[in-house]
Amino acid sequence: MDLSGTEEEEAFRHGLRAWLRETLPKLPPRPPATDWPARRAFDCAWQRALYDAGYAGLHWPSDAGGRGAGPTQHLIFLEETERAGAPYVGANFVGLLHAGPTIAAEGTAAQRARWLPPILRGDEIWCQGFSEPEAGSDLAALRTRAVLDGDSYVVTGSKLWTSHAEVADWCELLVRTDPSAPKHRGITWLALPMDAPGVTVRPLRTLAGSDEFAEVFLDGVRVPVGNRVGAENDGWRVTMVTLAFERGTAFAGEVVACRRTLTRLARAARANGRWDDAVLRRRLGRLNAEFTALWRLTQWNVSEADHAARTGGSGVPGATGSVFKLRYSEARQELYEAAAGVLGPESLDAGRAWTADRLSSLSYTIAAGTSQIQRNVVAERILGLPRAW
Amino acid sequence: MDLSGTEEEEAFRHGLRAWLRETLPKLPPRPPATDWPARRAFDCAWQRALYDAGYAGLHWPSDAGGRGAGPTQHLIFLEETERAGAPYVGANFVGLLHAGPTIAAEGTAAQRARWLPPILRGDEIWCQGFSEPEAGSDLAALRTRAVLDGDSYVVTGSKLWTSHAEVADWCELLVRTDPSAPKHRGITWLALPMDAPGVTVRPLRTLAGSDEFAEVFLDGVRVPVGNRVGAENDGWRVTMVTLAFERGTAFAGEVVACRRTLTRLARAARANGRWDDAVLRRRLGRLNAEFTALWRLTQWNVSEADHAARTGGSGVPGATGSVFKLRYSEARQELYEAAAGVLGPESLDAGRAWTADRLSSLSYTIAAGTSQIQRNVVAERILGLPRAW
Amino acid sequence: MTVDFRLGDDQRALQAGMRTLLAARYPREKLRAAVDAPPALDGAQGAPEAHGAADPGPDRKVWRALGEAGFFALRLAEKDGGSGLGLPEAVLLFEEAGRALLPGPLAATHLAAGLVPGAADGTRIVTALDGPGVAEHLTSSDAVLLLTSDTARLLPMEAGAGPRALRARPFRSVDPLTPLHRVDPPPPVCPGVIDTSADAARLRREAALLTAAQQLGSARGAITLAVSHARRRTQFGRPVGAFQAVQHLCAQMLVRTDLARASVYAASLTEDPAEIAAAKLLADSAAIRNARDCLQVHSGLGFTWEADIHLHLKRAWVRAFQWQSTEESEEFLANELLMDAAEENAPDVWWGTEGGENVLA
Amino acid sequence: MTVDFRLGDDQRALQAGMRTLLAARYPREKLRAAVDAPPALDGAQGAPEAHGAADPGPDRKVWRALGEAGFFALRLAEKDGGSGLGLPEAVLLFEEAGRALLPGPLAATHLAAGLVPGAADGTRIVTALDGPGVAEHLTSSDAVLLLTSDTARLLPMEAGAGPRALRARPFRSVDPLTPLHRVDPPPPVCPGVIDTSADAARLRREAALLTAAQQLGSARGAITLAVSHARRRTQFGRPVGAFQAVQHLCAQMLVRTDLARASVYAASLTEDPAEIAAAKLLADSAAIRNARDCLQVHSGLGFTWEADIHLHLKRAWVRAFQWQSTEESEEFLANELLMDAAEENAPDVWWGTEGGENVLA
Repeated sequence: MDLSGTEEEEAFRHGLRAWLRETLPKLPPRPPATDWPARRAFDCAWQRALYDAGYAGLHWPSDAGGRGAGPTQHLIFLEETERAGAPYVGANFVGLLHAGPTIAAEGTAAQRARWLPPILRGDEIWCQGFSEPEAGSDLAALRTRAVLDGDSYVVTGSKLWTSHAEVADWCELLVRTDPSAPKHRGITWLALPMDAPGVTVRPLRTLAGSDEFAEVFLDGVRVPVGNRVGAENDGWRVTMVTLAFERGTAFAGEVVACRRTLTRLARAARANGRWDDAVLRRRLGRLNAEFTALWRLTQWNVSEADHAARTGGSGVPGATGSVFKLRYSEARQELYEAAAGVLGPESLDAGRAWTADRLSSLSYTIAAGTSQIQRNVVAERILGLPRAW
Repeated sequence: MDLSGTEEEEAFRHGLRAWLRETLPKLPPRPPATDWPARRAFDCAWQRALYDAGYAGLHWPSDAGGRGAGPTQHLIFLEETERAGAPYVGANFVGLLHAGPTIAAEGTAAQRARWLPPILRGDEIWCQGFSEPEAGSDLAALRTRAVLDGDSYVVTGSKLWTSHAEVADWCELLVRTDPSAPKHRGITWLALPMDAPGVTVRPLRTLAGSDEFAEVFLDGVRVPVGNRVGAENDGWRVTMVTLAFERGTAFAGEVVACRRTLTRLARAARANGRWDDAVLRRRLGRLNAEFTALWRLTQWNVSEADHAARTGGSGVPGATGSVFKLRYSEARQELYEAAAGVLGPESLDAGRAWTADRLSSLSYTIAAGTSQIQRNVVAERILGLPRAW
Repeated sequence: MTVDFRLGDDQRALQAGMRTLLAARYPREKLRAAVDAPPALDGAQGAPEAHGAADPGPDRKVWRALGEAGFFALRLAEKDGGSGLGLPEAVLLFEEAGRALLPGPLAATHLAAGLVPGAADGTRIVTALDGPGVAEHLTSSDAVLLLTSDTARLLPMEAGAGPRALRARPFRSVDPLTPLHRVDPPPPVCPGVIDTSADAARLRREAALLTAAQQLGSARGAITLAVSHARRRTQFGRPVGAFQAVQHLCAQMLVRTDLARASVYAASLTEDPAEIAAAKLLADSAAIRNARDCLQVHSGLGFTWEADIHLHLKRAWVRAFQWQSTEESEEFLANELLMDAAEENAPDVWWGTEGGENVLA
Repeated sequence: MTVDFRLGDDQRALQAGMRTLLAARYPREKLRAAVDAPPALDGAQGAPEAHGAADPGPDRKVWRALGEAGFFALRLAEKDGGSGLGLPEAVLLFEEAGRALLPGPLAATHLAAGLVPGAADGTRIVTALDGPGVAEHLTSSDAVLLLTSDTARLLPMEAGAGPRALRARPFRSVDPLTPLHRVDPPPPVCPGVIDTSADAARLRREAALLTAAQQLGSARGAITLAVSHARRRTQFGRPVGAFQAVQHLCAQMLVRTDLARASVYAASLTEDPAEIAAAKLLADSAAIRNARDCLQVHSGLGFTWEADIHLHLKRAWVRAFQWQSTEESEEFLANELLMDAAEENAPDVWWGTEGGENVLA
């Protein structure tokens, strides 16, 4: 057990801090969420700045254009950028954290050369086409069909909860290529160009009133066979790399952010007198413990993944990510309820930025596997209980 | 909707109050829980006093020796006796609330004549032989066998969680008479004389350190066929009357008692300074709301049962009893946690009577159907969701 | 048998009438049209004045229909043009309004019937301000009921004059159909304000109870949504309602709602301040938590603007702060425990280390 | 790569050694024999003196075996006869002790190694009193560590003299293996008391952390019990562990335990007071709630005296009050939030109504 940094790690941290100190003040303000093209431009410019400074694809393997840094260094990167208030990965999220790593792990040399550099440079934006109206937590139920016709797949169906679809160049798409195969078999991973004929994007308004998600309708869209990553009908396994990634370091920055929010809540409560309410104060104290522990659990999971990677394992966190997500998603919802307690009736003001966060937080126990499903995963895969179904 | 009493009900309430005021001061103290024979004598004497005053079997039909009072009058009885601090039904619990009503509803005239009067007079004590090591919440799994041999059933097996077994005269026993019948079929209800050869009672120590429960071992015990209530293999249906009763007014007195406890907790907290802790104080306030509502819900369920009885229904509360029990069992556990908060480290004192109550309360979410099973019942029987299994 | 929570025939008829009225006058399409109208959502993003102008207010046709049906005059004496009914009947109607997500200061206008001309017949909309804080529908109301712990005053207004008269600033309400203003403490002397002889404490209690009834209706509406979804939606090859985890979410929704319902109905009969506080506390929790659980049952499909779940949740958040907050209810109910004189001199065998008698055995 | 929660080889060996020692010296049969011995349970039902005499105290053979294995001297320097190891290693051993339900003032004796002759080698048992309140194993201890927020004093005693020396009264402890005394505030001047130069604040923090480690071990032990029962026990024709409701109880046990474990281990490395408070808070909750959930998974079969679950629960209740209660931890952690200087001048865009930047987007 060790929590101190190596010399190399500390040097990395200090270099990053210096660069952030110099770079961040020069950035323009991030455009509002209602102006997606401007957001895309902002997010891509930030990614380009990271690229130029040598921070792009930090955790990607070096033969994929990354710096081959271990998860710990990646964690330091996420921690420091969040602490410094740097921009979020934003529109580059899917490319850097889902599609990119999938292509790096499963793509051919030509596919890697075609798609990875533009992701790292912030030139091309990816979105994710996994969820469907009938396949939410149950990806095995997905129905979007792809039929091979010459050198292309012809794709018909629709996708839901596709974020940044309106500004994306590519979509990592799961399609069913063998309808007779049982459950998870018969699914294939395709890179869909978003400007292909037959692709229609319709904004999907969330309960927060925002439209960062969309529905994507696919009507006889032709996708070249060369855009397939992995073998036909092997898309489920290919995707698992991505999904497992989602449960790894993905929330590290957010945990740091929640700890900052908690500090601000305490100050706000002291300023408006609510600090005298012991119920609220002690709730904030308990959340302090929870988020401190969630940060340590992130480090733990990352150190396990790092070890696994160095000893020949996959480097991909498994069900321990479910343990983290179960508590994190609820703790973050509790954080917003505590914030409402600090604000009192002022919490009804939707003009404050935090209200959008509060509303978004309602999805945390649902998105990327509902808490109900995560508990099954923990019970069966970690605790070894018999399968429920 | 109406919560005011009729003249007749108010007259009953005042008569009962007067009788309690006169009677209670003359009672000796209840013997300690370690002296079961003395407890039996005390409980039986109290039942005899009720009998002599005309309060025994208040809610039993008049042709069963009862007074044929409706559930509301029964509720008034439970409320007033609890408020006055009268003794509990104690060792007469099973006879008055389970076995008796079952015999009254399903027994022959001869069976009613044999068993009901001694229950009402406090002459005979009954215990319950339902649970088994392999059949806790799942009565369908019960294994105690009964084989017809001439004019007797020969019973072999064991029963668990039998309260007052050591001082009981009779046991309402569920046995399997048809091992090939599926699930709930093939079960028969027998009245077992506890002094029959082959009956062995072994005290079962609970985690509270007390031994009001026992295991009952049955080794070739002969039970006359005439002791069977209802038809052979029809015991499950016969038993449902009893189980459903258990979910009706059974907790009414306890809800009143919990409300009194809450009042005492508030006074104790004010006396020891813990009242200044807003976390604790507001928790007591919320429990006040919960127990007030639980009392109203008890009245609600009782008034529904009363209405059903008068309009030709069974008069037996159904799944609404599960709704009540789900919240009541947890609220009562929360009450004891709040009590621990009032006492602080003093709550570790097992010499206080409340500690035994706190420990007993741990069984409330388990006994008479775990909360998990109750939630299934509510979801399927009230909300009409599809069966889980 | 008198202890009876079942509705009488007249009560059933009233309830059915309200359902019919709402189905005709405020069907789901009307609700959704109001929610999706841009100004209601975005009004406050511009200048405060723009917001004020953009607030469409409650639908005056619906308001008048309610007036004609006797919703506001329900508890006025027959000689005053009312129905002479009581809180139990009012609670039933407010529950239906909550279930249908009907917006507007229903409780305030109901309480103002008899105090403000036109309130009883639904031709005037009356909102309320309970101390300083937040007021709903201030721009579109014709009068404001100003309540403190011991005074009940009235401020009649030209339509749209409320914010100026009370020095109020609009903000963008989290609930798209409940426009809100922050209001400074109203000055003790305020031009145009009329004193009334109404019992302020009683009005505030009744408002809390009627608000609790709306929360109850919302909580019950959320159960209907959740159960219907759980029956219909399949995942992993079966209806999600066949999963024990989903069953248990739904069961707990019913448990907390049945408790809240018993509490609200009982409080409407006894009018006991502690029972009203309990009703508000439990109904607030039921409405908020049921909306949350309903969303969880719906999974991603509930997270859209098109689903009604968020409207239940947001309205429940707004109502939880109205009239009696969770904190106020809990403190009131805690203090009420100390008032129970019957226990003043009760022997304390339960706590004591002496004696074997266990008073809770 | 340095941020690493995995145990080093030496740590694994230490942990395995402790498991082996406990399996040999304090197997379940020994635990159960102690629990079922009548005096330990019923001692205080008679006169206080009888109780004192009946307290068998921790098993001195086990105590000495622990001493020989270096459990108490673990963190003493090698020149002082210790192993020169740190809190991370101590935490691992205390976790094993908690899992095995080993009774006795382990943390106090461990802390007294170097202060009380014989504590390091397990020949003397040292208990502690943290301010006035409740002390464990007072009758059977050879010395008492008296701690306040800024003083650490020692009271050496003849065996059995503790209650008299400190004006303490025994009571029947809810945990059958942890005899407890109520102790009046110890007098400032007390015959026989020795001042020490030890850092009282540090000792109290370390005691809290070592107690948290025992709670963690108990929480993990409860998971093992629950999972093994859920796999074995069948109801309704299948293992109860195949019911989603039971799966979810077990999953939540693991979630809160993994959080507590990360917190306890991290605190042992950083020795940061806030992390120690977090570790105690989370480990207390995990131990208590896991025992409760474990009981629920066991259903009626867990409600017996013969099952070990109640021992976990009762011990967890006792420990939750030792060194740092939930209330103290929460208040400490709340105040720590105000100390975060980095946020002193942070812009408050999140709360403000102006600007579109969402700092948590």
